[in-house]
Amino acid sequence: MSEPVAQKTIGVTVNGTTYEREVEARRLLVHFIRDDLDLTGTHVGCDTGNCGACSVIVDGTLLKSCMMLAIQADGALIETVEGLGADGDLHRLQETFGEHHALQCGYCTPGMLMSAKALLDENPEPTEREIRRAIQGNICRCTGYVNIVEAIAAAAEAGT
Amino acid sequence: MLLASVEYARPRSVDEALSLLAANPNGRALAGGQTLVNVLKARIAAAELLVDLNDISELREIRETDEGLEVGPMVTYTQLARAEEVHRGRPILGEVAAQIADVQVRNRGTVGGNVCSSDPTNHLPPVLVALGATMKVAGASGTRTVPAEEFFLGVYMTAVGSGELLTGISIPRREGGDGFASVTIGVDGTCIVNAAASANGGVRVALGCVSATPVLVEVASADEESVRAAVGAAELDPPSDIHAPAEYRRQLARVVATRAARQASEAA
Amino acid sequence: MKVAGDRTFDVPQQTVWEVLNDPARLAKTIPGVESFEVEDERHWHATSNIPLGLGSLKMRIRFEKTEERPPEYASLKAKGDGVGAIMSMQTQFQLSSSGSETLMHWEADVSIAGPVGSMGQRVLQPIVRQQVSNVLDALDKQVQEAARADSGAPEQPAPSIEDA
Amino acid sequence: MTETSAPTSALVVEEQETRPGFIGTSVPRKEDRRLVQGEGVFFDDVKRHGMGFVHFVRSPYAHAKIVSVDVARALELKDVYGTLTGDEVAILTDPFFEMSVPPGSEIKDYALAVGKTRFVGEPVAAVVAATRELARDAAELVEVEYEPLEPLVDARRAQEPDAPILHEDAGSNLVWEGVFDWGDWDSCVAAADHVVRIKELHFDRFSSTPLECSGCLVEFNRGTGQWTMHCNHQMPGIGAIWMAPALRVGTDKLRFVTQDIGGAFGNKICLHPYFVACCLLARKLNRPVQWTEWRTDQHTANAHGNERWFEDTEVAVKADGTLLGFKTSAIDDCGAFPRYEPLGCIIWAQVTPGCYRWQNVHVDFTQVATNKSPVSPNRGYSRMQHLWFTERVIDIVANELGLDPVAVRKRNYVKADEFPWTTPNGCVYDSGDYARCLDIALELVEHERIDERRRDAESRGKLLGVGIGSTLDSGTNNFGQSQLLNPDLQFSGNNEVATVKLDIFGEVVVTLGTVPQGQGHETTAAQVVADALGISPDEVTVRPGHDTYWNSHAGFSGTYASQFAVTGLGAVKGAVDQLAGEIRTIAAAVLGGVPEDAVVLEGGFAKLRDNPEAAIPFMGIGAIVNANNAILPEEIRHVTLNCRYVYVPPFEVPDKERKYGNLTLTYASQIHVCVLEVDPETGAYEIVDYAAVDDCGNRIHPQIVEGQVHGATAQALGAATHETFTYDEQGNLLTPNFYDYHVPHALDMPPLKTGYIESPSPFTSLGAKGMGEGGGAGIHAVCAALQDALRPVGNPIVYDSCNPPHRVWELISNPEESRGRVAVESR
Repeated sequence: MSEPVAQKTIGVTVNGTTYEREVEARRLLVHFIRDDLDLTGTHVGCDTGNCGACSVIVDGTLLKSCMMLAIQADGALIETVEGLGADGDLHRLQETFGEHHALQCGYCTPGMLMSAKALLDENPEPTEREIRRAIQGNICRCTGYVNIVEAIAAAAEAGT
Repeated sequence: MLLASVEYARPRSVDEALSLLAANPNGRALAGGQTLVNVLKARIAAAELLVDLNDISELREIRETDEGLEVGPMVTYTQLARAEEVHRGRPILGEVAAQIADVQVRNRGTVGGNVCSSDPTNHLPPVLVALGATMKVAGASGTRTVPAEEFFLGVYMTAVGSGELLTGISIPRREGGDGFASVTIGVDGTCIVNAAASANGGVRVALGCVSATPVLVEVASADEESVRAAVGAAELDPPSDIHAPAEYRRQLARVVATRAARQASEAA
Repeated sequence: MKVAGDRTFDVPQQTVWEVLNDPARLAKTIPGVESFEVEDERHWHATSNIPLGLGSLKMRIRFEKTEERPPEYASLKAKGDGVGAIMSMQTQFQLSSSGSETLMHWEADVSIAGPVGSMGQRVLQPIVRQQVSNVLDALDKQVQEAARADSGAPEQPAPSIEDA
Repeated sequence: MTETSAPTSALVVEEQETRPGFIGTSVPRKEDRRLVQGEGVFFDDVKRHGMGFVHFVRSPYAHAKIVSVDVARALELKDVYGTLTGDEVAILTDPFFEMSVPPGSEIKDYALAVGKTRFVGEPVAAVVAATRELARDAAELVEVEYEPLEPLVDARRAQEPDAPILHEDAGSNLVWEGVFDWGDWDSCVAAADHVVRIKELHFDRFSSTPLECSGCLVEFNRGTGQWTMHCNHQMPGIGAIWMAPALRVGTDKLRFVTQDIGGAFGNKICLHPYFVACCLLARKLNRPVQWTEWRTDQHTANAHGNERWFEDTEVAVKADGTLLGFKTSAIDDCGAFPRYEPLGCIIWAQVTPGCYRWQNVHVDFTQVATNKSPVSPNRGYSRMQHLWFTERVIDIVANELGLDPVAVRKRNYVKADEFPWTTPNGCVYDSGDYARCLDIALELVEHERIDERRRDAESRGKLLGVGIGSTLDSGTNNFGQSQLLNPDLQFSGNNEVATVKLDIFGEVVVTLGTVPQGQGHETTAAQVVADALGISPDEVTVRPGHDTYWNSHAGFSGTYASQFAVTGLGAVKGAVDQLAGEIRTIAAAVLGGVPEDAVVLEGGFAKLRDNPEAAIPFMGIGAIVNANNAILPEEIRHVTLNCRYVYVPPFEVPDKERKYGNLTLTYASQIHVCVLEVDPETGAYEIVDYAAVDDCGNRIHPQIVEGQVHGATAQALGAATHETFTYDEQGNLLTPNFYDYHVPHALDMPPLKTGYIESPSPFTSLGAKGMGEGGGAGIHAVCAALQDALRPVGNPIVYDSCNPPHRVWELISNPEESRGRVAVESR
């Protein structure tokens, strides 16, 4: 029988590093990642689950970390933007985002990159429509998405 | 963004979940959290205990039976949109699930959450009503089944009483064709008005966003005139908001009803 | 937002009037009512935990009877303060007899402010209508009980939103 | 030099001449590497030991007396550090400086509501606690007793005798009013063949809603009495001018620090009330305090764009479609407090005639306060409203007189050979070719096939429409225009600062006075420096962000009003040219006392032109001046290799009486064409083709320029189709977050085709023009396309800037209502 708790010590593995922290049951995963783990690449752009700036990959599933409680992530494997590149080398999406000027202020970029990664992981050769559907849950106020869509398409080509 | 204090439990079985909910009348079942967590973030509504259903694997299954489909309430929209069983059995379910919100929400949001939150703008309530689904509601005194058209009681209110849990949704085998149409805020956005239809000789049309709960309109034939007439006869009294004055919703109801009915009869 | 309607009770007008003027009975028509206190015969207040399905909304509600013409007309003001919302309501009802039945015409003007608005205006109107009809159903029960009480029948338990 | 490109096919009209060096090429952005790795530093990423989190208690009423504020229960909560109330603020600070003349100048604006609240969401008290969640818990325990007052929501009612008054001190809801009268309206009416009358047009409230909301981490240094704000304020200069007097300190006590800012678009200029509250709390509690604004807070209580009504417009037109002039009464709604206003009451005059040659303009302009969120500058600030109006006038005139909107525009556009063009109010349009841009845009959407596409749409039950938006982005303000609002304001001209230095190991380091928010200033500044010093941009360090204590800056420093390419890069160019001169001076001496012009800078060396073997690396020159200057001849020991330059554009103080003078230096143009299809049954519509043609003179970094065009277009399309801050009659905002305030996502955006021409500005050092704000061309292109599409169904008039499906359906189902807004008097 699992007893109700108001706080709990949880363990998560983020980008390969394991962390243990005590969290209140009410703490959102995004605040846990940013404030408790100091991984500030994951951002907050709204308070209603619409903007996608907080998108991360939890146990292989792309989700918005502002609509999941940290305590629900106990034992989970989490990928954030900080884990995209490998020892200093940029992920090809990070490269093409730069090459195609797919970012201006860069605030939506981490969430956008995680959505793009999740797309390419399961669909290496997406159509433009599929790319747009994949980032529909990520709001960008700077670029009008034109160059973001191009950058993801370019990364797909580079990867195939 | 900042929730009020709340307790959390993660049961491994339906019985465990039921006893947790029975023990705390202000407890709430937490499914995908794509609505509930937002409500808690806004601190509009308070819950003392969140009973997380994500570890109850039996609620995640989609099964084909002689009668049709058995869909577990913890099945996500993504799961529904991709399941072979759904494509074979009742494809409209997958087509509609694929239109809900965005990838992240579809990955997390569940069928059970969608119907139990009973937000008038949700996609699935009218679909389940049109398809004549039945819902399994479990409680301390055992399990009862409720037809979809009796399941939705109001905004955020369903036949699932306190201490109870939705444990399954039965979708009858397809005999005719199904359809769905909506007008949304932006592409694949929140529905302003939606309609689901199931045609088999006559057509059952369920309208969403025109009342607190889906409005079922049964029409003898799926032709445009009959459907329009039937929707007119339903004397809808839809709510007004910034996206749609009541009069506009009445107009959209006629339009999406006929479009859903047309798709249904063409698919029949 | 304005809501209005008519209700018919199969009891004498005097009985309905008494229920509407009996704070104790009126209290039982408030969704999720937890406590109720009478200041004087014009002012009373309640604390309520209004069930909203996804959770509940705690509110302190103050009532003021603004006008009455026994036994057919009364108007009430209600102001509710909650964490998620601020509610204010102007309501009035008009009673008239038709044979053994009593016809009640009621009108309410409800306005809601605060974070609850931020969760989508789209649901506010249906929610208000829903709560109003719950209140009326509860009122119906109270009227029946009062009638039974008058005829010496046993009281039913106070209603709550689930069975309303 | 023209090129146009579409995502699909790139069509080249002419070859672009290539300039030597890095200017004009799309070098990789310096900012990107940190941002794509999540290693940017935004204000909310900064933490300090023992910091407390601020949560504001906000008014649920649009208009109410504050009877009492009781923080006792909040303070009882464990780990609550303290609170701040309006009463304290009224004692500890002075009201913020107001720019208006009376009555607007009488308005008292404080960091927290004092005595009464004037809009939903207005901060009434603040609580600081150990965690974000706890601060919110405590805020809920603050008991505020309100006495609700009747709210004023409709600006058109503001001056009615029975209208509720927001600011008793001002005596009425009027903030500012003035008459703008240029040319000769009466005689132009007399000369007109037609007078077209338009009863009312409405430009809606919306904002750019930058994805990062506002906030700051404030530290107070008790020893020096100085505050450090790690924040995302986009215009620290004006921030300090507001905050310092209110806090009763000198501006040097306020240190603004920004690195990366998640978009601003003008919406992060009016943060001073929040920042002052945080400064007071940091001092009172003797600990760092951190405030993060949530999305719903930002929508309800921070920065809205100006809402504007245009009443009883008259347009004087010749039979051939020549536009002689217009007359209108504008009512501008600035919300509960003016703050940056009433500047919006004059900023529009930078583009008085739009892209057109009309000479006679009469505008009665009134700005009023209402019980809504205060406004603040918003991308396209104040010009966008006016340009939308001028474009609406063009299409309504064309529609009512049966003229072709393309022909009317071409007839009335300022012609390419007429630049520099002086407008009726003395502004000087520097360069451009609007008609050519229009031709390119029409070509991009295959305008010659439009009838064919109309028929095809009809066959599918759809109504196809095509619409044009032609706007201007006026860049580099002459702040002298503020004197046209308030003769006592001692503002005029403009300035910007940059420093470029050569350090001891030969590093080239640049600081900017600006506060970038995604415009790539680090990159473009490096391009300018690289070309001047003969090195590559990779060898140039540009310090990111802004720090008042290390970036040299001037009174008008900041990132706003489309001016970096002119003022920012103008300053960089000035500073680096100085540095290049100093390097030559040292090299000439060290390389044997040759004349300075014998020295060239190339590949990180100073060389003799005639004998490249004789060369000294920048490192050597840096070392000599910084660490070995005894070897230098006396007369050049003053050289520091640390050069500061202040760019000051050539402006004069405008004529206050006539409201006449040049108000901005450069005018970039945007010509957009939108093709859309309407579903007549639902009013829903889809943009099926879209072209944006931009002319911002010489482009320093084409990719960045095009990115700005994309972004400005997306914001315009959002504003045209969905984005609006709608209030109910109680003054509740009905679109307080992204639930109901729908901003375009990737599926909403149509494929954009872009093109450009380059008309170099004769007035700027690099021939570049400010750009990036855009003029809101897309807003009008959609309105015009809708009006064109709906012609077959009753020919309704599109009178609002925002047209969601329900409004389109209302136009279709009741065209008479909008038709009733226009009348033509023909002589």
